[in-house]
Formats: sequence, structure tokens, C-alpha cells
Amino acid sequence: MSAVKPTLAGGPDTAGPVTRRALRTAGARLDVVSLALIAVLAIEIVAFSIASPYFLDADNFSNIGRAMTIVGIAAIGQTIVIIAGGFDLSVGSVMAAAGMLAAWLVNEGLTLPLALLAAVVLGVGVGLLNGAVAGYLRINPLITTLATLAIVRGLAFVISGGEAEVVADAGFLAIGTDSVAGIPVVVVILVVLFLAVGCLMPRTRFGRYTYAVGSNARAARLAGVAVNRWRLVFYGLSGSLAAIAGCVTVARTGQAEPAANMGAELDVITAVILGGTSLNGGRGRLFGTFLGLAVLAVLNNGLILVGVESYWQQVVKGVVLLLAVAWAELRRGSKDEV
Amino acid sequence: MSAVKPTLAGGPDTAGPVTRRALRTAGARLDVVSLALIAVLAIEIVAFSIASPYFLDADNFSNIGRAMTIVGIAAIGQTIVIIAGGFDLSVGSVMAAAGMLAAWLVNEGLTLPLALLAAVVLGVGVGLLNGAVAGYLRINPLITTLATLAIVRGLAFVISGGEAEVVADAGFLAIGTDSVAGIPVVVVILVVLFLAVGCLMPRTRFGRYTYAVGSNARAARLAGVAVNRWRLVFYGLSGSLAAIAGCVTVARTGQAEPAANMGAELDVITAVILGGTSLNGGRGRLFGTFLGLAVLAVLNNGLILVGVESYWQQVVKGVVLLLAVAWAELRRGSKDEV
Amino acid sequence: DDSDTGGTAAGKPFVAEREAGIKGDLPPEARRLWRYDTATGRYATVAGDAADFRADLSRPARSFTLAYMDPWASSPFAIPIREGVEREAERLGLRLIYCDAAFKADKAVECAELLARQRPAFAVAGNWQAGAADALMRVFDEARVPTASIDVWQPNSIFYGADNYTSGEIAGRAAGAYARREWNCEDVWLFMGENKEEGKAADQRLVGFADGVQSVCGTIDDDRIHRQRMAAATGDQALTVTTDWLTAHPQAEHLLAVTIDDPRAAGIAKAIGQSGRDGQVAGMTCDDVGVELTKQGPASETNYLGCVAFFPERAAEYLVGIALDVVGGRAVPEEVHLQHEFLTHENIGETYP
Amino acid sequence: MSDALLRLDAVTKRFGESHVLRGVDLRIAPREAVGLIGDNGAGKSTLVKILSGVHAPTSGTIEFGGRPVRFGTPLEARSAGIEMIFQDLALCDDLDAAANVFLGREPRRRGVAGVGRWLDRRAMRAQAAAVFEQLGAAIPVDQQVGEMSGGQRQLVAVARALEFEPRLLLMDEPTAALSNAKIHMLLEMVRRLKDRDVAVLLISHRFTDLIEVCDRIVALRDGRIAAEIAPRGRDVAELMAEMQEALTGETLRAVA
Amino acid sequence: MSDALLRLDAVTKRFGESHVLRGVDLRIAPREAVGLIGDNGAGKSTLVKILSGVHAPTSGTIEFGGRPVRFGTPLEARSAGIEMIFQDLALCDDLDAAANVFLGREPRRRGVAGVGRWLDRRAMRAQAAAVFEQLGAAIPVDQQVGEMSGGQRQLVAVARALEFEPRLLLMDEPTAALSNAKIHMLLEMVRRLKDRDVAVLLISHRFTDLIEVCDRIVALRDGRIAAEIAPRGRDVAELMAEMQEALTGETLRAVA
Ligand SMILES: Nc1ncnc2c1ncn2[C@@H]1O[C@H](COP(=O)(O)OP(=O)(O)OP(=O)(O)O)[C@@H](O)[C@H]1O
Ligand SMILES: Nc1ncnc2c1ncn2[C@@H]1O[C@H](COP(=O)(O)OP(=O)(O)OP(=O)(O)O)[C@@H](O)[C@H]1O
Ligand SMILES: [Mg+2]
Ligand SMILES: [Mg+2]
Repeated sequence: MSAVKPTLAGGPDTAGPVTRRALRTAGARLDVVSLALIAVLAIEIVAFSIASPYFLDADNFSNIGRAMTIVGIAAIGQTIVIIAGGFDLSVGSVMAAAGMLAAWLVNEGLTLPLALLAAVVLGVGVGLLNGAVAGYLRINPLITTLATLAIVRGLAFVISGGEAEVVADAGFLAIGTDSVAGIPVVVVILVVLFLAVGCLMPRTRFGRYTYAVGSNARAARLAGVAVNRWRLVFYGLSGSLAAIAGCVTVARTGQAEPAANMGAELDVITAVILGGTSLNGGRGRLFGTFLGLAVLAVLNNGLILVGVESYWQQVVKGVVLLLAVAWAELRRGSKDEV
Repeated sequence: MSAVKPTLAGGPDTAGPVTRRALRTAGARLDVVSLALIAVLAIEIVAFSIASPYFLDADNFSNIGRAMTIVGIAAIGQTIVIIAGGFDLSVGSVMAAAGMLAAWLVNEGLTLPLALLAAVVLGVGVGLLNGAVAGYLRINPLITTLATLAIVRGLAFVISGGEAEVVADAGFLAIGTDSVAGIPVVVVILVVLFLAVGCLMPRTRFGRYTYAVGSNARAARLAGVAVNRWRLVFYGLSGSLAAIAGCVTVARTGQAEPAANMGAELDVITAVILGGTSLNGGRGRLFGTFLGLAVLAVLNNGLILVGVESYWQQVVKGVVLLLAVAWAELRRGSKDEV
Repeated sequence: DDSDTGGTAAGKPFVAEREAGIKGDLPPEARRLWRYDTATGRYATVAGDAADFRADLSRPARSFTLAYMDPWASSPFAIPIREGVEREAERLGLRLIYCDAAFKADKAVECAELLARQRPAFAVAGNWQAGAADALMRVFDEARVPTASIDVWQPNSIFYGADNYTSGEIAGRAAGAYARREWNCEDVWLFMGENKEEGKAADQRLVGFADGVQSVCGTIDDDRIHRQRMAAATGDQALTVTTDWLTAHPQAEHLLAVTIDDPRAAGIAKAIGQSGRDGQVAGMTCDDVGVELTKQGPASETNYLGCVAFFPERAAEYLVGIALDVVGGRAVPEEVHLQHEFLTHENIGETYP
Repeated sequence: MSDALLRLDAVTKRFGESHVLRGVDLRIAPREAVGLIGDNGAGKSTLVKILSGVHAPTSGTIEFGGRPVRFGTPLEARSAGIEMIFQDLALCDDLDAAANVFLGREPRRRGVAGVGRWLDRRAMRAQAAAVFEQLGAAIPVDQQVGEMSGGQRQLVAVARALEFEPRLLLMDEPTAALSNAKIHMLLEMVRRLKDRDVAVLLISHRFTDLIEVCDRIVALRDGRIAAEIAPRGRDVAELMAEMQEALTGETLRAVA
Repeated sequence: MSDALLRLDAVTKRFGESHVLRGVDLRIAPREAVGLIGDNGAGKSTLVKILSGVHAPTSGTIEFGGRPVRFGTPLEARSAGIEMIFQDLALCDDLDAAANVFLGREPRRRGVAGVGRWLDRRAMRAQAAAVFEQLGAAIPVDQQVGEMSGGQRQLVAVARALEFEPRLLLMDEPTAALSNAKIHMLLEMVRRLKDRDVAVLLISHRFTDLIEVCDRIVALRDGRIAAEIAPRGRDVAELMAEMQEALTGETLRAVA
């Protein structure tokens, strides 16, 4: 039989210049969501500045920053978990349980760092449980974390007898109230955590496998990635960050109660998805989550300053959420067809 | 060039008998979840019968049935939406809004059927909005329905001014309290709706496209299925069933409040996922949802009858949820490797 | 923990007496007069008789900004308070700023920061998360904003609100009277829908109820007093769990029930009716559900004995009155309580026509 | 050729800044089988996706059946009589083979008591089995496609396009995963379709397949149609060399 | 052959009740390139998936490098020195080409101030580009794989397996979507790997590919190895006929 063999060794094919440019579009595509969010943020800021004399105030920006912290810290871990194709509904419960543990330990006389460490260990523990069940037992992460949501919250009630723990420890409370160079400590914590994890994402196996597992867990496993072990890392991280968020709640409010942070998981997930992270996994960025958080926090703040009635606030928030996402999506769509 | 051509016209290949049997396994695979749920149900019933003398009582089964109805009716629509690869978080809000509308119209003197119809129309409307936004605007269904959740609930508060509507209409209340041949009317409604939709699923394009869109929306669109138009149908159905569930709530409690059914979406989704429907879409069955509902309702009922302390109830529910799903998953896994 | 039995060991009689000296629950003679000192940002005790206090609702000479922190905008009880404050503020020409604490501790602190930032002359610091009181009051104190609180005692803040224990006791007495009349106080069971998440103040309503019933019918055995968790503040869950409990307790012949608010009470009443049992539920706060159901009556048909009125629609008169006095530099009592009253099918028309 | 079934003039397509098609002119007559070759990433799939309504062209005109068309959705192209086998098959893994074959065009019959229109599942199974038999493959029509072998999946995708006789059939590498026997049957069916007035555009890297059934072979290079070859009655080895040259633009030495 | 690198004895595999492999015996020596043919659905992919730790065999024994093995995960097989190109490619669509090539084996370097171990992204890009160049494909190493053409995707999967020199390379239809030029380069690389002591098991429906590089070709039929052919130095047309016969168990007429 006669086969035909070309003499093309190493020669470029027609796709070269074409695809190289396609790449830049791909890079720009993610940015489209961020750009849209930045635009929404700008619109919000301009509108609220006009509508309220108190909005454009350094102190008010501290308010906005403080209001972002609890949901924001948990959103870092949630972003990781969702990019990795998972879901963590247990964060609200973990916040409450970890906060209660820290408060109780401090009240029992333990030093603050140890108490906070214990809370984080608790969060990691719940996270590892989530990761193990969702990974090794192959149980849907929604169901897994819905179950741990109920279990952890229930145990928090059982152990506390439903009673709140009031914290008097000055150091603990200072975390919630103090400022460094005019910036609230909790905001510093939030930003540092965002930068730290955000810096790891493109530079480490941890970050790369987050995307790989979320993009195609089967392919990642076939490529030799220990997918289930990495899931422990992702959920463990989410749990530990939720625990930190819980301690921040206690520091800010001065009390730890078993009912704290109920429903916080929805706020967290809203920010993550608004930030452009795909629920199908494999796509998303921490920076987007940060913008999503900011858009929501400024909206909350502005609507209150402007004096929008609280029922209407819900309506307005829902509409803004839809518009922001729709806009990002439309811009992305039009880019596709340029 | 010499090509080689066989004389195989119509001849069977080696795969024939092999794959024909694989099919039966595939059929059995879905049933594994159902079988596990039936086993869990049986265990619950035996355990509670031993632990409480009141459990095995005809009246108690009416109680359990009644308790299933509200979540159950909404779960029918949710099952469809999730099989089709979507998500409907707005059901709790739709229940409240539709219930309030029906109650208000009846109190204003409209006839009961017209009032209920109006409520269903409201539900369909919200559903169509969800479907249109999630479909045509390509917005993540979680975000879409999270937004409508907030909007609809907010509007229910705005329009009602937060006031509850107490229903005195005897016909309306009878729906919630009457029985037919010993079976509560609401249970009859639940079962009829399950049978009706369950009967359509394997026999109509509606049912087939539910699975097709959920399995691979792109492939379905390429095959000429008007995917976005069908999404309107799926979400519209979910909205209308949520509206019916809302009316049942009013009929049962005699009051319609804007805060009603808050968080019901989580119960609904829990039942659906417990029933074996995949959040990735393409897989699931109404019968599984029914079993999931029954497992949860019997558990709720039994724990109270046995007198388990209320905080522990949450913990126990979470654990049972995990165990039930884990068991189904393990059995399915082992089947795979026979 | 033994919340099933309301805080007593099994087998012993139920004792839950009102504690003395609880802030926010002081008897009239213990209440002092306060005046706000803008320099220190604290209330200071002044001489005078707190019992003489009457809110002055005349238009102030100069308008000012009044902050209203809503403890929970979705609560049927909080709605008329908010509406009243809005009405009074408008009538008096005050600038009103608003924030919903949404019954969440972190939201409450957030609201405090937002409201204090806008420099109001007075803030109604409505918050039902007792543990967050210190944190949010620190914010108002630092900003030198005088405050009053609703239903929950907060430091350096004038308490205004319900007499939770007393309100429960009023309901308990009414229920006890019914039990003596109808059942001669025989085989009486107490069923109480609770939700610890709603705080200790709300819990006092149940304690008061048990004491109230027992003051009429004598000691009721501990195993006949049941506390049932009803987390959702709606009728649906109350209906289901009460039905289940009734199924498990067919021996509970005569039932007296209470819970924290009217929607849940309505669910309990439905459950009693549907199960064909003999019992009555006393509602709390008399919100629109409570009023409507009580009017529907009679109790023998609705199983809804009546409700304890908290008069939320009148709260604004007191709260705004306090604000006017404090801003005007006048002294006010550290605690202002409203008068509760048990409304029944027979007499509710006089209060809510 | 004014009687062309399909006529493309200066069709271009860009993804962002990447120009995949830079001006494609192509005519296909009724009954004609045209082969399309091109290196990996040349834009073959992109071109047929434009014809089947998946992508919109960036510029250029398309005429089908004598009138200008612009398909917004695959459904529109399908209604106009254009059927396509996608390179990535585009199957619903959770549906069985029969359901995939008839997806979007399920035969229906009157429901119970003449009410409604119910899926005719028996007809679908029988007809799907018949197509598979014609392709020489004994694929169980009720096996889930997700569990099938690579070749079996490809056969399902092929069967879907063959079941409905279109005016133009676009086949994007339909034989890549098939065994020789199956390829033979498939090409046989293509020939039969041609006899029944179906025009075919066949993409393949297997030159022998194209030579066997195509009236004309065109090569896509640098975003344009760079060459056209009529294989009828010519020497195979020579043709292969010519095709390879058309593909790369370089003259080649045939290898032993 | 006791010095076989890989040795399968009576390996069977069932999915539920379907017996896909009914007793496969196979030996592969070091440096040997073995071709595997079989009809669609014959079980070829199932067989190599067992060797790469994806499926567990239902029964039978597998020896690799002289000792019995039972890979529980793909990672174990990979660590033992078995690399595989999957028929469905198994790529992460959201990652770029370089990331896919190195997935699971990223080169790393010391992080800032010597702390931690950071991905060496530059090395990955450079090395990936080098492999693509060897394959004659100018694939941009930082394009997302999900946006690539069918052939480009296949090249990424091939590059992943070639980048790391295994002891045994399993290739499941690696040329299905490739153009002739790319196929040629790929086979060339296989030959070079052999020279560097890598054993290869190559699945393909393209007989010419197999004849070009394989020392031995085995045919899978009815769940067993039904025939074995040594192509070295024989006439191509005759070999093709023999392979087709091995595949179907029927004697064939060669066609014009
Ligand atoms: N959605 C898209 N976004 C960006 N680039 C794309 C997209 N689809 C295709 N491309 C690019 O367009 C070029 C042509 O792709 P196409 O799939 O048409 O090639 P092909 O000729 O079919 O190749 P093959 O023979 O490998 O299937 C490729 O370089 C590919 O990377
Ligand atoms: N997970 C599975 N569950 C059930 N059956 C399966 C599964 N995987 C494969 N099969 C069946 O096993 C048989 C062999 O499949 P396999 O993929 O090994 O074939 P193949 O020889 O690679 O075919 P091709 O040439 O088409 O790729 C097929 O009939 C297929 O339907
Ligand atoms: Mg292609
Ligand atoms: Mg295969």
C-alpha cells in the first residue's frame, strides 16, 4: 500500500496565528464579568453619592468594608470549592459553631490565640468531613453540606442549650472594633486573606488542581491527580475560613449564639456567583468574588443611607443582582460573536 | 490504492449480547436508589413502631401525609427543573405570594376557583420569568431564582404591608381539613399531581426533553429542540406547582402571611436530591422524589412521637440524610463493578 | 439540657418564678429618672418620680434627625411599631433614618454603625439579640447618640417595651380561669411552643404563662408541661408538630397552650381543632392574625382563647415621646413599660373595632 | 453555477481577534458529494457549523436552494433541510440510542382516548434498529449512549442524520472512530443517499473515504478554499499526493 | 515469554451482566510495539482501561515488570510507568494546553525567598511547545483546550503521554482526528520511543498506521485475542486482508 508522507517537520500549520489571538479573547472573556461588575460598582457609587450626603465619607467606606468581612472571608473558601465543582452550604453553621467554641474557650480562661486556633481546627474538621463524604463516598456536595449544615447547627444548639455566650475579653472584642491606620482590623484580615489565597491560585498545584478538578474531575483523576485528597484540602480550607468568619462575627457583635449567621451561606454563594464563578466548576476568580461582595455591600449600605424601605430593599437587591449578571452575560455573549 | 471491504451487510457485531445486558443494569441502577430509600423507610417504620405505640395508627399516617403535601407538591416541579439541569430557589417565595393572593381575593369576595386560578397564574408568571432569564439571558438558574426569591418575597411584603390575611371561607379551609374516604383531600391532591406528571414523563416530548435538556442542553439544541422554549415550560410548571403548594398552606393553616414558607426551597430540594435526582441534570425520577419525601416526613413525625429533643432532631435528620444517600451511592457503586 | 421540661428536673413541680432586679423587668418603684449628658454620652440619674412620666408629643421647636433601628422588619409585631414611628415622625416634622437589624446580631451592629454615622439626635436602637447589645451600644455611645431600646434591655439605653413575664402571666391566668370553669382544673396539660433563637425575653412569656396557670389551678406536674420547638414563625410548622405531639399524647385531655406570637398560636389552634381535642391556646401580642382569630371566635369553635395585647401600634407614641424629651434635655424613666391586657372574643371589639 | 443547492460567497468568521475563515467561496449542486479536507485547526468544523446554524458568519453571503439564508439556530437549518453530524457527536449521554436518533423529531401518536399526542416509542425503537442494521451495527437501541464505546457513539450520531433524508447532509469526520467494516457501510449509505437526491459535504482526514464517494474534493487552507480536485477515474496514489499538496501548499514526495 | 514487560492471563471484565472480556491472554515485551484491532464495541478500550487502573478486572491476573499488579487508581498505574492516551482524550477544557500536558506532574521550583514550591509555568510552556513542535503542530500552549478543534485536542492528549517517557504507552485510537501530516509525525515519535525502550500498545482502526510501526498486531474478538499477525516485511494488501479477516472471523475478498 502506498502511504503519503509530508516533509513538514516542525512546520507551523494554519491554526497558529489564529489561535494565538483567540487566547487573548479568552483572557478578556473572564475580565468581561469583572469589567461589568466594576461598572455596576461605579454606577452605584455615583448614584448613592448624589442621593445621600453621608455616602462619600471615609468613615462610611469603613462601614462598607466592615460589613463585607463576615460574608467575604467565607466567600474566599466558597469560591475555591465552587471552582472545584463543589458546594459548601455548611458555612453558616460552621461560623456559628466555631464562634461559640472560641467564645466559650475565651470565657473559660483560655488565651485568645489558642481559642481562635481551636475554632479554626473545628472548621477544618467539618470541612474535612464534607470533603471526605463528597469525595470518597461520592455523595452530592449539596446534600453532604446540607446534612452537615443541620448536624453542626443542631449540635451547636444542643451543646449550648440554645444560650448565647457573651464575650467580655477585650482582645477578642478589639478585633471587631479596632483600626490600623484608619482601616478596621477586620477589613485588614479580609484583604490579607484575599491576597494570600489569590496569590496562591495561579502559582501552586493547589490552585491549578482547583480548576482541573472543577473542569473535569474524571480527566484530572485519569491524569493522576489525587482528586479526592485535594477535595479534602478545598473543603478544609472553606471550613477554616468559615470558622474565621465566625470568630469575626463574635468579635464584632460581642456575643456568640447558636443561631448566628443563619442563612449566611446564601449571601456567600450569591457573592461568589455574582463574581462570575461558574457553578459548573472550572471557571472563576477570587477577584470577581471580591467585586461581587463589594457590589452587594455598597448596595446594602447605599439603600439604607438613602432610606429605601426595607421590603423594597429586597426587591431592589434582587433586581440589581439580575441586571448585573445579565449585563455581564450579554457582554460576554457579544464578545463571543465579534 | 487497495481498500478492503467486508461482506458484513447487517451482520451482528460482538457487542450485541453484551450491551443488551448492560442495559438491564442501567435500568436497575436507578432503582438502586429507590430500593435503598424503601429500605430506609422500612427501617424508620419498624423503629418508630417499636418506640412509639402511636406511630402505627391510621390517623398518624394521615398526619404524615398531610405534612408531606406542601413540600411534596412543590417538589414535583423542582424534580422536573433539576432533571432539566436547572434549579428553582424561588418556590418558597412563590408559595407565600400565591397563597396571599388567593387569600386576599377570596376575602375580597371572589369565588374560590377563580382565586385559586389567579394564584396559579401568578406562579406560572414567576416561573416563566425564571425560565426566560435562565434560558434566553443565559443566567445561572441559581442566581436567577435567588433574585426572584428576593423580589417576590419583597413584593409580598410591600403589597401586604407585612399584614397577614386570615381566611374564613369555609370551602378554602375545607381543602385543608376535609377527607375523602378517610384520606385527607390535600393528600389526594398530592398523589394525583404525582401520578399525572409521573405519567407524562415517559410518554411525552415534555418528559423526554426534560431529560435531554438536562443531559446535554447543547446537544439537544443542536438536535433542533427549542431548548429555551422548553425551559419556560419547566420553570412555569415549577411555579404553578409552588403556587398550588402555597394555596394548600393557606387552606391548612387558615392564614396567609408574607413570611410563610420561608426556607421551604431547601426542604423541597433536599427531598428531590435524596430521591436520587442528579444535580448535574439528566437523571432522576419522580418516584424517587416521592420516596425521599416520605423518608423525611416519617422521620420528622417519628422523632416527635418518640419525644426526641428538638435540637437533637436536627442532628438526627442530618445524619439520616447522609446515611441514606451514602447507602444508595455505595450500593450503586458496587453494582457498577459486578 | 432539659428544655423539654422547662428548666426543672424531672418529677418535681414546675417552678419558674420571676427573678427580682432583672434589667428591663424592674417593678415601677425601682425605676429611676434619667437625663442624657451629651458631654459624657451617658445617662445620669436625676431626682424625681419616674411614675409621673408622661410622654410629650408636641411638635419640637427645632426639627432633628431620628434614627429608627428596626429589630426585625419581617416580624408581624414590629411592623405596626415601624409604621407608627414613621407616622409620628412625619407629623412632628422629624427627619427619620432607618435600618433593619433583621433579627441578626451582625446586622444589628452594622445598622448601629450606619445610623450613628448619620449623626441622629436620638436613636431607637431596636434589637432583639440580647448578646449584641454591648457591641452596638458602644457604637452609639462613641457617637454620643442617646438611645432607647425595644423589648430587650441594653446598657446606657432607655428600656421601652413589653413586660414579657407579666404578659405571659396574664395569659396564664386567663387560661387558668378557663380551665377552672370548664374542666375544674382537672387533667390539665401545658403545651408551649418555643424558639430559643428568639431570646430570653420571649422565653419569659412562657415562664409567666406557666406561673399564671398554676396560680389558678395549683401545681401542675412536670411531666404534663411540654415545650416544643417551633423554629419558623409561621403557622404551618406549628400545625404539623403540634399534631404529631397530640398523636403521641392521647392522654393529654385538657390542653392549655401558648407560644411566642400569634401565627404560631394559630397553627396550634388548628392542630387542636383538627385532632378533635379539648384545648385552648392563648396568643401573644395581638397582631393582625391574633385579632382576626379572636374576633372570629367564639373560643369553643376556634380553640383560640384570645390574645395578650402588646399594642405595638401605640409603641411609637412612647418611643417618639421619649426621643422628644431626651433631645429637649428633659428627664425620662430608665424603663418604660406598656400595659398588657388579655383580649377575648367578647371584649376585643372595644380595643380593635 | 446558478442552479447550485448551496452557494457561499466570501464567508468569513472571526473568534475575537482570530480570523478562522477569511473568505470562503463554495458551491454544492444537488446530488453532489463534496469532500472537504484541511489540516487540523484549518476551520473545517467552523465552516460546517456556520452552515448548520451553530455559528453566525462574521461576513459573507450564503444561499441555500436559490435564496439567501442566515440560520439563527440549528433548528432553522434543520427545517430548511440541512442535517449535520457533529465532530463531537453532540449526543445526550443519559438518553438511549433510539431516543438520541429521534431527538427533536419524535414520531407521535394519539394518546389514550385520542387525547393528546404521545411518543411512539415502539416505532422509534423499530426504526432506529433498522438504521443500525443498515450500518451493520447491532447496537441495542435501548442502551444509554453514555455507556457505549467510541465507535458505537459515532454510529448513533450517524444514524440520527441518516434517519431523516435532508437536502444537504453535512458530515464532520463521521468515520473517525469506526472500524473498516462500518466505514464501508457508511460510505455505501452515502452513495445511496446521493441517488435519492441528497447533497453531501463530507469532512475527513481519510483520503480514501473521500476518493470513494466524492464527486469533488476541496481543500481549506489559510481560511480559503485553496484547491479543488475531481477524483473520478484517476489513479489513487496520484490523487492522494495531489490532495496532500492541496492541503499544505507544498509539493510532496510520495513515500515507498 | 517470562521476560515480558506486561503479561495478562485470562483477564475478564463484566459490566453488570454484560461480558465484555471473556479471557484475554496477552504479552508485551520491552521495546515492543503491539497493535490492537477489533470491531467497534469489541472491548479494546475496556482492556486498556484495565491496564491503566480505570477499571478493575472481574477476574484474571496481570503482571507488569515481572510482578503481579492490581492498579486501583490511574495514579498507581502511572507511578508504575504506564501512560495512556484515552479515546475520549480526558482533557480539562477550562485549562490551557500546557496545563493539560503537565496535569498531575507539574514541574515546580522554590517559591519567593525559597519558601514553598511554586509551579514552574515558564518551563511548562516551553516544554509543551517543544512537544507540539515535534508533532508538527503549532498549538498555542496557552489556548484553552475547550476552544480547540478536534484534532488540536487530540494532539494535546498525545503530547501529554509523550512528554513523560513511560515503560509502557497505551494509545487508544490516537490518530482518529488527525490529519495525515500529524499522523506521520506521531508514528515517527512512537518509533523513536521504541528506540528508547518504551513498549507501546496501539489501538487503531487504521490498519496502515499499525502496519507502519507495530511489531505484532493482535485482534480482539468475542472477548478474546482471536488472532496475531506479524507484519514485518510482508505485502501491505495481503496484510490488510488478513487483519480484516482476523477482525471478523470471515474470509474476505479484496476489493478493486
Ligand atoms: N469557540 C471558539 N473560540 C475560539 N476559537 C475557536 C473556537 N472554535 C474554534 N476555534 C479555533 O478556530 C480554529 C478552527 O477550528 P475548527 O474546529 O474549525 O478546525 P478544523 O478544521 O475542524 O480542525 P480538525 O481537523 O482538528 O477538526 C482552531 O484554531 C480553533 O482553535
Ligand atoms: N461503563 C460501561 N457500562 C456498561 N457497558 C459498557 C461500559 N463501558 C463499555 N461498555 C460496553 O462494553 C463494550 C466494549 O466497549 P469498548 O469501549 O471497550 O469498545 P471498543 O472496542 O473500544 O470499541 P470502539 O472501537 O468503538 O472504541 C461495548 O459494548 C460497550 O457498550
Ligand atoms: Mg473539525
Ligand atoms: Mg474504544
